Amino acid sequence: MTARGEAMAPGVQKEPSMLLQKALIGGHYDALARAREDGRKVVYTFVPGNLTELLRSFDLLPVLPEINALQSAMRNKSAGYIAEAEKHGHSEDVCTYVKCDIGMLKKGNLGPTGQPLPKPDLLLLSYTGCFTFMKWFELLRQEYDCPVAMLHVPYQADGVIQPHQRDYIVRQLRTDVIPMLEYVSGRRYDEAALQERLALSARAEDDFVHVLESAKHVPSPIDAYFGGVYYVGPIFSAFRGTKEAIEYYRLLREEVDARVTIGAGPITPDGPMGAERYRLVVEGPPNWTSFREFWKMFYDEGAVVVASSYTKVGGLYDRGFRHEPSRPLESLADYCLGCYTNLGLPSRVALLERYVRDYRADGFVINSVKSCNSFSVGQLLILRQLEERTGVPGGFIESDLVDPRYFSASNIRNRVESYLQMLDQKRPAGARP
Amino acid sequence: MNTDVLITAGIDVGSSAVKTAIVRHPPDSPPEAIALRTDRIRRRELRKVIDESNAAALEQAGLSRNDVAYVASTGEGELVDFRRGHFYGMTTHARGAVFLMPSVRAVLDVGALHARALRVDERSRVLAYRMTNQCASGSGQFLENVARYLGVTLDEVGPLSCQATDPQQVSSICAVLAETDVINMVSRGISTADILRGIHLSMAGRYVKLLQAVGAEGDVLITGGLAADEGLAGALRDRANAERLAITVRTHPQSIHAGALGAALWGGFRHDVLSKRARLSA
Amino acid sequence: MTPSLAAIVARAEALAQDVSLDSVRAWKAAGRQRRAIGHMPIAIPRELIHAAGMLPVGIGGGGDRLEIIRGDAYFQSYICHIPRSTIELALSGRLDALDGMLFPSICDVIRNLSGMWRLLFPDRYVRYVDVPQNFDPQVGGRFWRQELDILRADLADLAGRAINDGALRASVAVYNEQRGALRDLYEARAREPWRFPAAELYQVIRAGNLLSAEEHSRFVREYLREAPLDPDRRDQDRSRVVVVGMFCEQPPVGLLMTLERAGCWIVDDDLLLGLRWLTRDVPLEGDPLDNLAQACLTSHVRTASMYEPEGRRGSWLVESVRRLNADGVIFCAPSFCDPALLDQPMLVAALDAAGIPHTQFKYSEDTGQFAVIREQAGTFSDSIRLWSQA
Amino acid sequence: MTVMDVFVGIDLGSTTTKAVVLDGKGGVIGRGITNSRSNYDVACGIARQEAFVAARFALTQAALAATPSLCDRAATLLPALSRSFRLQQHLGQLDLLRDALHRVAAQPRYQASSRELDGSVDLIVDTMRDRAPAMFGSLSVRKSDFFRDVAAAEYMQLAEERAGRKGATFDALAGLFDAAILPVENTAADNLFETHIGPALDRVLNARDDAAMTESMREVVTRVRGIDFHEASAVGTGYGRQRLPFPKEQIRSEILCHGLGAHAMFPGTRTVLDIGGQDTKAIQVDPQGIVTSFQMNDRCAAGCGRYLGYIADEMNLGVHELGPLAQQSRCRVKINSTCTVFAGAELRERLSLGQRREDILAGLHRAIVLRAMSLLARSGGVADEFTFTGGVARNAAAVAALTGLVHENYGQRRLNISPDSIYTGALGAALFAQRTGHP
Ligand SMILES: Nc1ncnc2c1ncn2[C@@H]1O[C@H](COP(=O)(O)OP(=O)(O)O)[C@@H](O)[C@H]1O
Ligand SMILES: Nc1ncnc2c1ncn2[C@@H]1O[C@H](COP(=O)(O)OP(=O)(O)O)[C@@H](O)[C@H]1O
Ligand code: SF4
Ligand code: SF4
Ligand code: SF4
Repeated sequence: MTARGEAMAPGVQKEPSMLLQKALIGGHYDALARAREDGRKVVYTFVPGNLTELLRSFDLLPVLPEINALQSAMRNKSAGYIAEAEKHGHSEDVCTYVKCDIGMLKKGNLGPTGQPLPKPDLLLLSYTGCFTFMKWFELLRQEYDCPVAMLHVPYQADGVIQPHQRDYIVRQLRTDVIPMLEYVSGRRYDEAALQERLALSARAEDDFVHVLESAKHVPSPIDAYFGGVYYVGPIFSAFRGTKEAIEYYRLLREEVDARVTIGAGPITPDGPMGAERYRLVVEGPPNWTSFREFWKMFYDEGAVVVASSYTKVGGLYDRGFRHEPSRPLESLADYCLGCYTNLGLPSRVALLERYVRDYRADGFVINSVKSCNSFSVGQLLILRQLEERTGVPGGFIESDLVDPRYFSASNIRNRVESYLQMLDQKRPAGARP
Repeated sequence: MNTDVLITAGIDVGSSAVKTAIVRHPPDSPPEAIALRTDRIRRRELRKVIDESNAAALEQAGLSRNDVAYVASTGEGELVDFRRGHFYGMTTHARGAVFLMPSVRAVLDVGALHARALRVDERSRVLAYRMTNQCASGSGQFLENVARYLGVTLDEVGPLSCQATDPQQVSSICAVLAETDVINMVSRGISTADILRGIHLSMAGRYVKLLQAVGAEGDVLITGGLAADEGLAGALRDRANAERLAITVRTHPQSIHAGALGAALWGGFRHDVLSKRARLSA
Repeated sequence: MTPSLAAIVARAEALAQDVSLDSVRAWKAAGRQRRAIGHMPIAIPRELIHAAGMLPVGIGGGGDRLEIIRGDAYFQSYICHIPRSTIELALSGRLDALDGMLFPSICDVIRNLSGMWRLLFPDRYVRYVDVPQNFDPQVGGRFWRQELDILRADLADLAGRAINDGALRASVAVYNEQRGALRDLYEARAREPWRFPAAELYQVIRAGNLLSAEEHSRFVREYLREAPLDPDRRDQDRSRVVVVGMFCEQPPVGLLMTLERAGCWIVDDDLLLGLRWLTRDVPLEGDPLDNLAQACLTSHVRTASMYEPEGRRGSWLVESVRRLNADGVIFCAPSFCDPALLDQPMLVAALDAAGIPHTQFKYSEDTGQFAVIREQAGTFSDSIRLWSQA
Repeated sequence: MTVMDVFVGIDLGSTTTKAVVLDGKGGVIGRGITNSRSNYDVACGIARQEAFVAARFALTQAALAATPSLCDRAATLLPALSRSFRLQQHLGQLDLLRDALHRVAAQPRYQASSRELDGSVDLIVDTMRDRAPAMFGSLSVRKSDFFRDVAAAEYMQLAEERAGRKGATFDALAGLFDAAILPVENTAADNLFETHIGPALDRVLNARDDAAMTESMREVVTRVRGIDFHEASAVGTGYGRQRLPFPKEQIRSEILCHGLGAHAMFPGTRTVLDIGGQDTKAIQVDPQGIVTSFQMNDRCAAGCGRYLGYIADEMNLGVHELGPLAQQSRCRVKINSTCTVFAGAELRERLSLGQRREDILAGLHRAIVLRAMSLLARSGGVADEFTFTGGVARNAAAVAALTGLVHENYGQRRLNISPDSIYTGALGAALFAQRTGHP
């Protein structure tokens, strides 16, 4: 979800927003390492459907285990963690985020930055868009023996939020989640504080959407997938509802606008990207263990991702959703319901179809990860449906999130290469190179 | 021969060889193996191989069929129609291994199609196990195929592998497609020893994972068809060191027969239980 | 085997292999305007379908005989087998007898499968049935009742007739009867497993996926009466095991036979939970839909797909092992089944703490090679047998 | 000297390497194939050379056909010439083999018996030489096009006959061959048209041919020999394409090449299935031969040609014998193992249970075809027309099983199989070469 600016080749100039993003995320790990000293309480929760504003309003620090897992993978630590978890009886077949997290815990719970992670005071099981979440925190509960608050978010099978679904979430917030947060933090629920946070969120969300939509320009100033994972970092994790996030997205917006003005493309780990040759939409999460190598397969060929579904797992802001101070709990409920993996397949297809058209994509690629049934089941049908609806050919890659055993570089390169050559061949004569 | 002493036989039917053990159980000293055989099947009729193996083992022990009080089968033992009981492979390998080497606390049984890691206690009870699944990558058969392509016999594999100076990684994991890699290596002039070591190392990599998964510690005995392959044992030591797995890889000249021995030993145990029962009911 | 038992077994076998739903077609043809609604393995209130005069049909995959031709087109290799066989059945027209399909929330695979159904069969009725994971009557209960209201209205639409409380109450009674028969069968089997070979028992129960509840209750009762009369079935020196993990994709019968041949008596399992979802009868007095909704919150089977608010996942397993006087537990889960496989470490920890032996392996509904499973189960039962005497 | 522009496509497959030569107008004038089991560069060189040889034969034929005085005689002469040429080539390789065998026999591990071995080797190779003309006779059918296969079969048979009890045992002789054949394959034999065609022609022209005709014949051959092929452009593809000595722009994905090649052979093609040695591809193409979607399997041997190859080895059969046997089955067995190696074990087990070879084989063919069906499904199904390529398309049982399943699941489809289907990828590559070569 969020990656820190580690992937840059030496000598490549970093943009200020990159440095800030890195500092933000690093700062959060520092705060976590100090949490016990500072007397702050820690809540573990998941990215999709996270209730950061609510947690912050109780002055609680969120820990997002998915992010620890992917950060560990980018630092080549995941393989060892997964092996550790498998040694403790976790199956080879299941989501590798879970195993990476459990393995990290078993090996002393040092976070990706090498600093110790605090134990949770509460596991906030925001059960949104993925069944594995439930098992994950059930497993953690066994390790930590701490309280769990369950927030069951119903599935948007029909593509619309039904009133009884929203009502169900709000009731759970009132009767289970908020009382538990009060108990853990020792504070009363303060709706005004929450509203203030929600207002801050909405401001960052505006700039974030502006950045995502800048990819409609040709050439696109951003890579909305490989670059996008850096952009979503703050807003999908611990920084929603903070001033820092507002600052970051403002800065990012300015940089992106500046590139649009001069017609420049995205910045890659090897510096500014060469001529834009292919515009792609990508569905599915990236691979983290060989993230840079994976990205390079694309930018070396002049392929830029103009829109991705992965940058929507923490909310579909570009489809109009904003956190609303005027209906605090209801808008948190709508936020949870609207996360990408909580959408029915027909909605996902419709969304991707729009992206292909609105962002004038030459093609779309699905990166299907072994770990994630929530994302992956049905992707082959999505591929067929999109091809039919848009007339644009799709490519299909298989890899995994944080298990390097399932990233076969030669295989993936072969597929990417074949796919891009296929797009070339499809171009009407005289079209762009 | 004095047949007052209990004699049992164990027959381990594998997919590439039949192993037979005859064990004597003196009343006041530990049991001892008095005949051990391995007969490779080589596309022959299995039932015949079994009968021959048994007959030859009896001959070796100077006994006749009637001297054997309990015949126990293990492995694919359905075809041993003269058996009295059957024990499953891991049960017998554990027993055989601890019998051969009492300090053993884990067993790695490498057969033609599967490899199994077992953690056992001092009484050879299986505490945990892991098996490879339905993919033959890294199996004994794989090694056998590679040897065939390299034009070396199975007995040469181990010594050759130990002479390697610059082991070569095998890139594809598929047991069948890896042959292409092997052939390519040969044509690139890479020595047979280095190729074999590479294969051994990649197999050992898988086995170390199995051993890790069962939580193996201390002495680990390799049993099964590959038990005599020093190259594999060496590679396993290398891998275990690299993974900082606290095990000592042990080999034993008779550990190819661990399954058959284990079956014969358990046969002795069951025989006692059954006789006791018979006496009680009489 | 007595002739009547042989007939029961033959019928059960035939129904278990009826992947083309011939029996459902026959049922529909036997009356005017008859409709059938399919559903995936767990948590579906079949009473509602019944009360609308329709036939609930449990879809449990394609078994080991179905060749998958087009089903693979939609699923990567690392996804379990049941969705591909289910899609294969649908694409090949074998499920044409169904007038609608319900997908309960079992896991992400089934959840997404519901969306695939919508895309592939836009003119058929599909509904994702979101089972609550909050068991407070005012919160989860309220939500579930609202879900059921929607379902009731939809089903009434499909059936062309309203589902009134009287009809629903009558249906609940019919299903209470079936629940009772199944409970009795499981209890009898736990006492004397040799009288009810696992594969046979499984197929007799599986018939309930296709038969009407009334008929299935009779069928089960008949079996319960006949099976113990077979004089050839005798107790043997085997270990008593509880098998866990088979709640969704069903194992091939060969696997169940293999477990028994390898020296195990199965004394409890989680097969076919869709037919055994509620562990107690649903009260007949009061609002029947409220009763149904409530029963689902308070007396559903414990399984990996349902949240355990108390965090007592392992203890119920330990309790049932003790209650059934079992020697150990076999975890037998479909490959790539996240719920079952993620559940295991928690259950294992509890068993270890209680000193209960266990072993585990994976299958797929079309597994044909049982050598490895036999080896593992055999070693497991060997160790229980040999070491209990040692 | 005439200069002729040609375009070359090379498909470096895992099992075989194929080359196709196109003339300036895009017509196929030559095809060449060799075993890839050796050095990639060499394989590529040999395939190309073979294709050029074939091209020259084609040109010779065209020239003869265009000369009225020669066209009658050409009909019998040309096939004889070709056989004679092949024989010449074969003899050259036998010489190489003899040398290599002696070299191996001189190694220390054979020290004790090197004299016996040398003697046996000479005896065997002499016999092989003696028998060679018959093998290239007008009526004979060779089991394989590859020297390795042909020589191995003969050598092993002779070795078995000649094996002594001591020294030159069968095992030792077989060991020699396994070690010697690799360097032979890895030597780009001097088999150029230019060198061999002269002696070959001399051998076929006989006294009955009148001098004038002989003369004009020689003249045609000399003219063709003199043509200077100018490789206007070459494109490489296939499994090992990254290792081809070509710049990046001249390398195309095998998927695209297969699609285009299949389209060129059968313009109605919409779906292509290629089952090669180490990978299987299902490809959908549009009416222009442009790939619109594809799926491939290249990690696991089960489902690729190697699966059948492995089974053939297990049964001591040649791959070409499997299909006909399987077709004799009356009651197919369901194979339970997925893995190739396990399937091999299952085969042995079933045979030992007394099940019929052909029934088991039918099951194995069914298994590989079912995998292909699932790949096809994933690529988008089977549209009309359907073209089947790759080595396995030569297997009649696989074709029959595939046809049946396609028919049942997708309806009536026209199935195209070309005897040259193994060259599909190389043809596509050559067509790409033609596109890039022409401004
Ligand atoms: N002397 C040997 N040296 C090296 N490997 C051997 C030797 N003998 C057997 N093997 C290997 O052992 C495997 C067979 O092991 P075995 O335990 O006999 O299997 P199974 O019990 O299934 O027959 C063969 O595939 C071969 O790789
Ligand atoms: N004459 C034949 N009859 C039947 N099968 C064949 C024949 N020739 C080759 N094959 C099969 O085709 C496979 C090789 O296919 P090929 O297309 O040459 O592979 P690649 O392109 O990967 O080199 C072999 O493994 C074998 O199974
Ligand atoms: S299954 Fe997917 S959404 Fe769920 S935890 Fe794993 S990666 Fe995240
Ligand atoms: S990858 Fe190779 S060894 Fe593994 S299952 Fe496939 S064929 Fe067998
Ligand atoms: S078998 Fe497991 S993973 Fe598959 S659909 Fe059922 S519950 Fe989900």
